[in-house]
Amino acid sequence: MSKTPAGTLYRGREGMWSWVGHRVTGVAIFFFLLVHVLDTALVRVSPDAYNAVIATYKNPFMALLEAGLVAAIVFHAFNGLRVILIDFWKKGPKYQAKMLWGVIGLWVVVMVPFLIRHLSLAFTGGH
Amino acid sequence: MTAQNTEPVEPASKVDLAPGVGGGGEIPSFDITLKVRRYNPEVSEEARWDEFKLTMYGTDRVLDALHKVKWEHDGSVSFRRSCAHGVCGSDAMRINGRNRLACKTLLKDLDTSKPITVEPIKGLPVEKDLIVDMEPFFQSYREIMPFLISSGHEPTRERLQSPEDRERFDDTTKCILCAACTSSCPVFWTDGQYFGPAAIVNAHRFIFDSRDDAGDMRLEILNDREGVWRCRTTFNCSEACPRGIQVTKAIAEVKQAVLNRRI
Amino acid sequence: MAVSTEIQAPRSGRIAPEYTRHGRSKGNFEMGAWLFMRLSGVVLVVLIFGHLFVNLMVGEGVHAIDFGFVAGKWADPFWQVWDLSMLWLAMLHGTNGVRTIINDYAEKDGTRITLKTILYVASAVIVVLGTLVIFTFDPCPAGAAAELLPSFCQA
Amino acid sequence: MQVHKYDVVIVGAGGAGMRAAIESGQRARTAVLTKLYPTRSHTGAAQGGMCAALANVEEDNWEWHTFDTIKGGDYLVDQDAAEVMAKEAIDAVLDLEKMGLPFNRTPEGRIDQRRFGGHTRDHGKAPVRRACYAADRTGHMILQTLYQNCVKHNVEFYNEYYVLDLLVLEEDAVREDGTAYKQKRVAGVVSYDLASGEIHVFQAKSVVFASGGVGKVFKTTSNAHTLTGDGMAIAFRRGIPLEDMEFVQFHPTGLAGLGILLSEAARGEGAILRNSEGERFMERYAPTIKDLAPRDIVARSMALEVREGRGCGPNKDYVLLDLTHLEPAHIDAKLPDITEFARTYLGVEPYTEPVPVFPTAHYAMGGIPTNIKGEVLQDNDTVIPGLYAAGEVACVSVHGSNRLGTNSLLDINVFGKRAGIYAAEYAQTADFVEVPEGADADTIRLVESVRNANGTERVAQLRKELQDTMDANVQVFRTEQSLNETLNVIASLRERYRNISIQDKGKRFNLDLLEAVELGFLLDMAQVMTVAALHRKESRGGHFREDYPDRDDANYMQHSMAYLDDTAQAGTVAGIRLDTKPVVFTRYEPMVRKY
Ligand SMILES: Cc1cc2nc3c(=O)[nH]c(=O)nc-3n(C[C@H](O)[C@H](O)[C@H](O)COP(=O)(O)OP(=O)(O)OC[C@H]3O[C@@H](n4cnc5c(N)ncnc54)[C@H](O)[C@@H]3O)c2cc1C
Ligand code: HEM
Ligand code: SF4
Ligand code: F3S
Ligand code: FES
Repeated sequence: MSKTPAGTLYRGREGMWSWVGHRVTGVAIFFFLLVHVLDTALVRVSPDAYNAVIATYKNPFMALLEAGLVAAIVFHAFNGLRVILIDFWKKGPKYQAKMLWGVIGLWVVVMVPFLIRHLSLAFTGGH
Repeated sequence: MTAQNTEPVEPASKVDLAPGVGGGGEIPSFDITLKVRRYNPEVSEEARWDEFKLTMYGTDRVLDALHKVKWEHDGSVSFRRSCAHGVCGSDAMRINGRNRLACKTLLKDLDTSKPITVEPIKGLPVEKDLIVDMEPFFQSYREIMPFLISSGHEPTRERLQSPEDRERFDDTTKCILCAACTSSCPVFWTDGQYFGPAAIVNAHRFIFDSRDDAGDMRLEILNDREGVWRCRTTFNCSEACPRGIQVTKAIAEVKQAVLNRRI
Repeated sequence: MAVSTEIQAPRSGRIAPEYTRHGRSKGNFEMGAWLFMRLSGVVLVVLIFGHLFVNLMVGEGVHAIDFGFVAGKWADPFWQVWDLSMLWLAMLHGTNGVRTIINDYAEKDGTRITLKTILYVASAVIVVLGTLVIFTFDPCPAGAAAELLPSFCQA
Repeated sequence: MQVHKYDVVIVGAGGAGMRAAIESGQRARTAVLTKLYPTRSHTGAAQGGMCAALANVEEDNWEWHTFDTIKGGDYLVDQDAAEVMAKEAIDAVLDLEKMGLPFNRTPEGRIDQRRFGGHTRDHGKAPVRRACYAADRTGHMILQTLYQNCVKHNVEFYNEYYVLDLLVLEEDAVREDGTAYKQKRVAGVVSYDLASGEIHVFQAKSVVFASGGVGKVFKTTSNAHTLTGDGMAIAFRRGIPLEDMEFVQFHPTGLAGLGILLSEAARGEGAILRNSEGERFMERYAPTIKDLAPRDIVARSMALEVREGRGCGPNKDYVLLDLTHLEPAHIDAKLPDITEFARTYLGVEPYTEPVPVFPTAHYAMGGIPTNIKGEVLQDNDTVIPGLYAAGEVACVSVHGSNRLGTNSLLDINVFGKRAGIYAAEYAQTADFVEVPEGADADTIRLVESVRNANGTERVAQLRKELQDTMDANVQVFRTEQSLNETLNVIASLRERYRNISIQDKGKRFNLDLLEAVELGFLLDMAQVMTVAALHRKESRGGHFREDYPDRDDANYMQHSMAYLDDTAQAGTVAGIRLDTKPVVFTRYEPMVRKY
């Protein structure tokens, strides 16, 4: 019903951008999950088939993708908890922006060790 | 010159005013570029940006700049305004990308080295330039039954209400129905069907009024596909509200009230 | 008298048809969905972080993942239940999330219904498939090369 | 010609209009026409409170309230009207509470009350707590509550419909004493739909004018841009007189240059006024009550300081409101709004810096004359059946020559309600007056002549010159000379007004066009005000003549009535006839007004 001619981008702040992030990561995870269930289902077909597909994941490019996925999940999870606190904790709305910085802080804290380990494994090659 | 005592002392009959106190010197003037988004279907279906170079003064607001444009440059620039000091809610618009009241936004608080952009609020049909159709907005407002409903017999004098009960909904009584909140809400932009924060704020004002007996009905109305559950806590509304109403908090309280009633 | 037409208030308190809301929804579905997103979210944090930790951080990380690894895990009912709840919760959570997004952006009834149908079918397929796989899974399928299987199959 | 038919048509959706609509809407088919969305009316800007002798916190009664109102108005108040207002004040407040207005409460849960200028116990013995309030947003709450109740009662609003003409016919009639006269009858109104640019005629049995004030004839004013005296001007142009137009209230503390109001409460809480020398000059003008002297006296003293060169700022054109000796915590608790306005609009921090202030045009005491039923008078005592007025546009006259703070919110509620009830009752028995063929012709001509105006004068420029002149000459101080000068300026502005041009020629939301039409109203009203001021050769309430500094009861204890009359001449001004109307006395004899 809105025939507003497109204007500039709305300059929202923490709340809006965290929501954009939450939405984008949510959809990304969802599509990954679809694929992930399908590939895991190959275990039902035969060990060879499963291993063949999983083996193709074991290259640096896929490792980067996986890292991105984990980054998305971690952000979505922590921000999800932030959203829940906004909804149920009395002071949630007041501290929403601060909590977002907390989410980002936690995200860094989790991602740094993970990336170090994950990428070093990926690039040095296991086996 | 400040009195140190807490006792209200009689102020001095005469004091030395520091030079420049109360705006002693020259009123600073500065140049700005105002970019106004223009749209007039009588002329063209296309919207466009018009730029105006203006010299403005110390305490001028965006509304003053718009007036200068309308009164001295282009009389066809159209926008609503009335009170000019932030109490009537006529001139919510998007200034440098954010919803504000033009009459409450001082030019000197904006970055005047870049053009200042002014656009209509988002999500409501634009009628002309900065004027949008407010009817969908008021429609949502009317739907939440924004009036006191009380059963039981009318007292002869006033209904009693403790100061604490009165305080409970104070924040949401401040709303001037300017639509800055609703038109800043990304969910409202999508299809315009969401009730929007302003309607919820005004429902809140009655739901938490101890004199009102129709809270359940309002909660029922807002427990709708287009009701409170569509809010994704993006806080644009709280940040846009020129009255400083804690809009998202009010919405959270209404959500809790619906939950508590149902469970 | 000169009265030519009598017209009703055009922009008054009456609800003009173009401003009416889509039909009302009944019941508490949206509330339930909202609540479920939050409850499932909390549980998912535990499930997913546990899953990621075990799969990616313990031992050799991703490199350790192969048929043997998966089979080894699912031999244990604990991980079967874990992964099953994760599958269901994540899929319901994700499906509902995407449903919201479709509702937000698909304005035309047709588009919306089509997209949602695709979503529900896809989700149902995935959930059923995943469930079947976890329950009917045989860690030591006959005829497979022994080195691919978890160590306990050798017995 | 598009014609809508209603029993009652209400012009204006401010406090008075909506209060009338709530009553009338429940009794008769009612439409409200308003040039703004109802919640944007200027009633929402009122801060202080609304008085009623509820006696919730201390002893009080409506007779004391009546006395204060009459004395505050410098005895030019019609005392029967003041009695009605003070008596019905109590119900007016209780009505609002029942409609849901969130008043501040006492610890016992009753409506709280506070002090306000000029309201006293027992005929001036001590200040009394009479003003009911909702924080410093009383007007906002009244406007919202009334709108809410209009929604509740499904009142039909025509938003952004500008009423531009009143349809009045004249019939031959005979008075009781046998003299013949022309009886005016009302058939409806003609309006302009802002969205489409179409002209709509509204036929109605009763018409209620509630279109608010005319503050925009002045440059410095607390009034909204939209308060251009439309209702008064429309009535005046149709031969209806205007009463007491010379009386305008100037509120002492408007933010300098902007006119935005800083409530009287500031001085109530201890703020004081200083000039450029840092002197607390009110000690000289009112040695006993100093800064808390009545509004007219304070405003005058401030203007005098500036005139004598002790103003502050680059142009030495304002004085300072000093709050710096007050504790910041106290300011925050009692005056949050004022501090916010000062910070936002002047960038002044009131904790540490005095705030630039200057008198600001605030309220028109005069307007369309009515009786206590809200019925409009076509002369001193002939009612125009079916035509009503209430609120700032009307003059009942409860404010006389100077309105007391909080009495206007009361006025709009009491007389808005009355007008609504009587208008609906009249409509139930009366018949429609035929709308003549081509009733909208004048309005179409007006609008089209402006739309097609291709002259050389800019509307904004003329308006600015008008406002500057009025500020300079017809503000707090007036003299024969300043007023004559103003009349000359207005005459030349009216001449130049014929040569205007506008740029927006379209139909949609053509505010350019309407600003030009509004300027026409402003010019008319400025002229009436000035003429009336010129002819009142005394000083009373808001009207101060330097050449006649005293009140002159012998010659001027009467209302002024200005008529549009082509055959008449008021001083140098052709086309205006000035008359007088006796003041109604019931029991209060005029006394010297001192506090
Ligand atoms: C800043 C400020 C503070 C005040 N504080 C107080 C206070 O504390 N206490 C107190 O008692 N009083 C106070 N007053 C005075 C009081 O608020 C006003 O006098 C009163 O609200 C006027 O109400 P109204 O209904 O007559 O007009 P308004 O509220 O001004 O409404 C006018 C209505 O008429 C409509 N209208 C106008 N022209 C047309 C037209 N041509 N066609 C159609 N519609 C039209 C407008 O759209 C509007 O709806 C204050 C005033 C101001 C400015
Ligand atoms: C890890 C733990 C998770 C938590 C704590 C969590 C939390 C949340 C919450 C609270 C919401 C609601 C947001 C709102 O209403 O504004 C949400 C939305 C969503 N989630 Fe999750 N979630 C998690 C995992 C997942 C997973 C695994 C998926 C994908 C399958 C997913 C997909 C989505 C989607 C698509 C949305 C909708 C986003 C929107 O409407 O903007 N989430 N999540
Ligand atoms: S809540 Fe705030 S932003 Fe929204 S309409 Fe009311 S005043 Fe405006
Ligand atoms: S902007 Fe919209 S999403 Fe919620 S928090 Fe405000 S209503
Ligand atoms: S003009 Fe009234 S809020 Fe800006």
